[in-house]
Amino acid sequence: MKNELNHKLIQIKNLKKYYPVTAGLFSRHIGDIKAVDGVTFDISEREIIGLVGESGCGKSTLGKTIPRLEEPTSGEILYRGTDITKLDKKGLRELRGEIQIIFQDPDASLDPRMTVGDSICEPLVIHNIDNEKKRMDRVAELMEQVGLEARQADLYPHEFSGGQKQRIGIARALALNPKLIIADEPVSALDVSIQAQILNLMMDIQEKFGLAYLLIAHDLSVIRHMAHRVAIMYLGKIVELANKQELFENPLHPYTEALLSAVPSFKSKGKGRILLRGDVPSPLNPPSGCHFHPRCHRVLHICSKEEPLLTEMAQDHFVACHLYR
Amino acid sequence: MIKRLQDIIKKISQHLRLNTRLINYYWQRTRRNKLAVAGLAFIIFLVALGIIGPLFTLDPTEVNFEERDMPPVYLPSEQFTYDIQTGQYTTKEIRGTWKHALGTDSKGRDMLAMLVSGARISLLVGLIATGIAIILGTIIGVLSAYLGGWADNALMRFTDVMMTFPFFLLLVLIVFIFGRSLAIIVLAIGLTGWTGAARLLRSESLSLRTREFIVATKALGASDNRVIFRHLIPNVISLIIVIATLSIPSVILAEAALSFIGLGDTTKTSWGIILESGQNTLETSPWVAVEPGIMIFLTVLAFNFLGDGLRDAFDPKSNI
Amino acid sequence: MNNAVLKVSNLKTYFFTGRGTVKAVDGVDFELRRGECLCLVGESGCGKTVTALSILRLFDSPPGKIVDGRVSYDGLDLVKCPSKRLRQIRGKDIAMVFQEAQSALNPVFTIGDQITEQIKLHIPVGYARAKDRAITLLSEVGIPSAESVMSYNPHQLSGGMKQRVLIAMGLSCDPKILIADEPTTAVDVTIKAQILDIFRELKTSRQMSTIFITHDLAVVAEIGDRAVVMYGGKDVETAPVSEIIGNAKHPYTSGLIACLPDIAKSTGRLTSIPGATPNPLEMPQGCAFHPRCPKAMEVCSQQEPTETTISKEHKVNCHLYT
Amino acid sequence: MGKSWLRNYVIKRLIYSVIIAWGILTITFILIRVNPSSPADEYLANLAATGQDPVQVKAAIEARYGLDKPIYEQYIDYMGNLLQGNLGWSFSTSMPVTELIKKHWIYSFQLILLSSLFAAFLGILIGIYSAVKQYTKTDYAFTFFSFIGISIPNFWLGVMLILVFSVQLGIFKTYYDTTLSLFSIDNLKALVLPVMTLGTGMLAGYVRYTRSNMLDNLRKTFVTTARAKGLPERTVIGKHVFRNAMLPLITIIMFDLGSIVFGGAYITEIVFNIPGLGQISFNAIFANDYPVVMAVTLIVTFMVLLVNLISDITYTYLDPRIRYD
Repeated sequence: MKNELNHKLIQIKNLKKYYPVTAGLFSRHIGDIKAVDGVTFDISEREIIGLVGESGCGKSTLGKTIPRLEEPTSGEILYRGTDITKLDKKGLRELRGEIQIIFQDPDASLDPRMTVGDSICEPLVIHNIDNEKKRMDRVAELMEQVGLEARQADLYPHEFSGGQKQRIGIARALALNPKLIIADEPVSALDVSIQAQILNLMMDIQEKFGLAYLLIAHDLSVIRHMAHRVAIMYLGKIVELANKQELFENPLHPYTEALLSAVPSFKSKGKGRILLRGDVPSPLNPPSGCHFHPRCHRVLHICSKEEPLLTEMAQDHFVACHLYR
Repeated sequence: MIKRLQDIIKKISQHLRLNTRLINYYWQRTRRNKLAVAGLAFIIFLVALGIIGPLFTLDPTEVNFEERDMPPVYLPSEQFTYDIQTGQYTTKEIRGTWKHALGTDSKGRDMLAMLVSGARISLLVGLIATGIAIILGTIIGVLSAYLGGWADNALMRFTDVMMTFPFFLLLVLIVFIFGRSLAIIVLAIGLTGWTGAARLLRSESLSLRTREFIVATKALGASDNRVIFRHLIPNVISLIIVIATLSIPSVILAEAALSFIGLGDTTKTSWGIILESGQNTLETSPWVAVEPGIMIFLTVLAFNFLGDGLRDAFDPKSNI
Repeated sequence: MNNAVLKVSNLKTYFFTGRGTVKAVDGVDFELRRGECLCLVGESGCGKTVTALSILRLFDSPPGKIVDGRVSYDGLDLVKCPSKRLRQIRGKDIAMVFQEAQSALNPVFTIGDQITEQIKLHIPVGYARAKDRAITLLSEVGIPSAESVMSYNPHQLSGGMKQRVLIAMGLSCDPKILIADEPTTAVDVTIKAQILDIFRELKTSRQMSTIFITHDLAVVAEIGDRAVVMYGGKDVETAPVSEIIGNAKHPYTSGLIACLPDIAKSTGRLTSIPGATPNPLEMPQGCAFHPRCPKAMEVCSQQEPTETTISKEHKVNCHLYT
Repeated sequence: MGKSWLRNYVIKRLIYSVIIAWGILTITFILIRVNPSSPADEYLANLAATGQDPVQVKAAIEARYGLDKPIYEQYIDYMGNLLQGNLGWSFSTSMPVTELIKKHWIYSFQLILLSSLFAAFLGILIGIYSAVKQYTKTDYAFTFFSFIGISIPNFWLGVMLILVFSVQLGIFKTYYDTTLSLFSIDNLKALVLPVMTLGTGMLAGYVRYTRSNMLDNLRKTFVTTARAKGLPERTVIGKHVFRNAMLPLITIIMFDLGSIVFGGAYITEIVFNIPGLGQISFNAIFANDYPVVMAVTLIVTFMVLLVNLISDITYTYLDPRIRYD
């Protein structure tokens, strides 16, 4: 396991995605929403990396920027050494077979006017793989792999339940044998009893096909079960990045601490919880210095003035906080 | 362009053939709305009437002054006649005959025959003008949404100008200047009536473009063509059908209104033309104005019923 | 028993739709005791929200209708009492807080308008007093600069703030019972913690009786005193929270607990409940849970289980214990 | 921030409106001037009898009205005059266009105003009632009649009303009497049939819009909140639901106000022989009297744009969500 982790699949360097904001009579450019603001990390082969943050922190944008569904503003994304940001149309199409996405809302991610068989088959058609007959066999095989019956291929999405639709989304993502799957909150729209089914399925296929996952979530409990490494994001930046064990047992950033203690649990009963003040600020007008300082329970004098950099505190444990200088 | 169009039509029909089950599903949903079914039945009846009806009726153009102003069978009418010899007015009740079941006009033409051939013309006008308007509207709307940027801006500003234009005045101007032929009227209605469709289709396409299944398809590496023709267009087809169903009646109304103010094609017996001619004999033979009006009204009503039912059936949120 | 402030017995609320009858609530029994936090737990479509709405008859009617049962409050049957009397109870004696603060607040009125409207309706005070009271309430639920927030419209506030406004609105007439419908579902984790904290605070400071509706058993464990687990429109298990977490009897309850990814422990596969929640139009015969139940017996598909008493406080509807 | 935003918005819209009006005027000018027939033709028919040389007369008339100049010069002249507030001279009625319009606008205005008030008032009332009583017999009846109302051709309705009330029953005159003083009961009586003709379609439309908007809003959670507060149903419907349902209605009513000027009102004026702007522009088209056609187009366009602007501004005041976007 350890050995395999050393092969870097994706290396992201100083990635930025800004959305310009305009106002006034002549649509003057008055600022940027810095959805992703200088993010650096990498994903190894077969690794599950969890990306955690609250709504508006830019985690979904980051997920969409990697296969260039959103054009990055600057930075590099290396896939096995080639820079995705510099690929032409043809190269990009080929790449998109290797990196797939699973969405949060299983209902919206399937074309309501297409049978699910056609939906699962579509990647094969797009990339011109196999003939008609072989494709049908492959669709049947994929459906069985995600726990559906092959004869259901002729049905339309509205004839399935939420959990089944998510399985269909997974089958479609698997069709091209990708190396990386970006799963954007894959279970948060599902019922509790269905969530476990889908998470188990995702773990099974990860092992079986040797996939890497970028698992995006707002909740640390799902991440705890799935991920090898965890990155915590706040207002467009990664504030802490570590191995799961390390992060959960020895969280360094005050925001991580708060997130960990905020999750309701059978045991804690809310005792010793760190309660953060206020809400996540607007990414259009983030606070000065460390973006987290107005809500931080361990705030220092320097925090409002200077932005902390992501530095390695222990082995493979990175944190961006003035407490550890 | 034409090749592209053929391509679109081929792809759409291919898609429709594949999706008979989907069509069946929507038909089942439409069927629950009784008014929509009644509307559809009336439209089918009208189409049948327009196609084969003229085979069974008299010649609608045959003028016969002997039998002018004959009342329909359901309405006996009194006729004043001035006797030149005695210099007296006499009142005579005349009854309709089954030969002219719906009466005759002031030139003795058979009303039933005129209404039946009017159905053909009014439906054709409705279909062709709507067709032109919908095709224009779809191209402009979808293109505008997909291109974005300055092209979108230019197209939408042009749409705004056309929308602000006093529609009926424009129609009257065009028809007055270019001649009162049916072809000009159909073209004029088609070329001015696309703005609503363009707006609706643009906003629908814009919202579809950001839907996750479109993003998912792009993530699979699909080309723009594939996204537009396999996902975008099939998903706006239901909206196109609804817009078309609801704009046919307004086209029929516009043509009738033009005829009514004397800008119709008098060589063709559309319902509007019959109605216009009946307006002068309102006091003596009101049926000439009443009957085509009822036909227009029922047709418009039928299309409105059907359009409304289809809109509900296609709306995933509605619980019918 | 006499410390029960609200008693729901054999409540049945059906929805008569074009496609058939949805038995959203199909025979639910529970009581709410003074000063306790009672949790209604279940997945989507289990009828927990409709149960809450039925208490104050707030569901859409038609198509909804209470076909049977009683809701006893203060010597009154809320199911049958005249709507004028019910309106005096709504907002004054029993208040509700809804899940999506975004849509639960009227977008075209200011926060101040919406809170003072309720105060003036039930308490004979002038606008100035009502406004003072609203500001006090807003600060009590942790809204900074409450005075200026009064003139805001809902869209100017974040999701967490809106949820607080709703809670303040619910508290505005000092209700005896507060019904909260998933108040923590649509907000972020850190905000969720803040909201739960408010509820815990309220329990100690106001001694209020609360019905807390949620799908999240961890939330139940944290703030609930007793819980009613619901499935397919019925209450399947009723017990103190510690019993529910530690000694669940119904296979559905234990399944729910097992499949929850808990932050306290890591590793391994999650236990899952197979299948999907049933379609409300085609409820399975017998026990609604039997097609998904790992311990299903033959009798489960034929006969509906009745309530069995495990202990004085612990009741379960399952054939395993009869 | 709010104030300057509104000012910017109004300025933007005004500039935009001027551009649209210019576009419409130009299209109209081109359309009407490509017409081969000339306004002088009308005179020629009369003058032929007096034995004057038609070619000379035509040239003289065309020279007098500047019609002999190239079309672009005529266009520049027209626009130049327009900027100075000069709408030109009506050929067919031999009077300044401004005078002509001053004389006739009131007839259109009273018809449109009364019809809109009648339709809006009754339509909104029935719509609300129908929505509140959804699925009852009354609701079905109103819905059915509103379908009939939107489907009935208004010119035919006018003819039928004349047939029944004037020809058969003799209650009203078959035409509008211009000799009546504007603010008299008799004038109101004379307008009953025209207002019914023009108003029925609008009324039916408003019933449908009001009903569906009310129903949309009745399903929203804030209605349940309002009921949970203990508010009486009257307040819930009249305040909470209606205030929200009214917003889109304003746009529709205003849009109708603008657009019906030349749809229904035009034909209604012809059916009842009301000498309003519709009637004179109609005559002007047949007489090639382009300054009148241009002037009426300008007025209608101006009205439509003005009404749209007013409705948008009202909207921003009533819907706080838009104000700060």
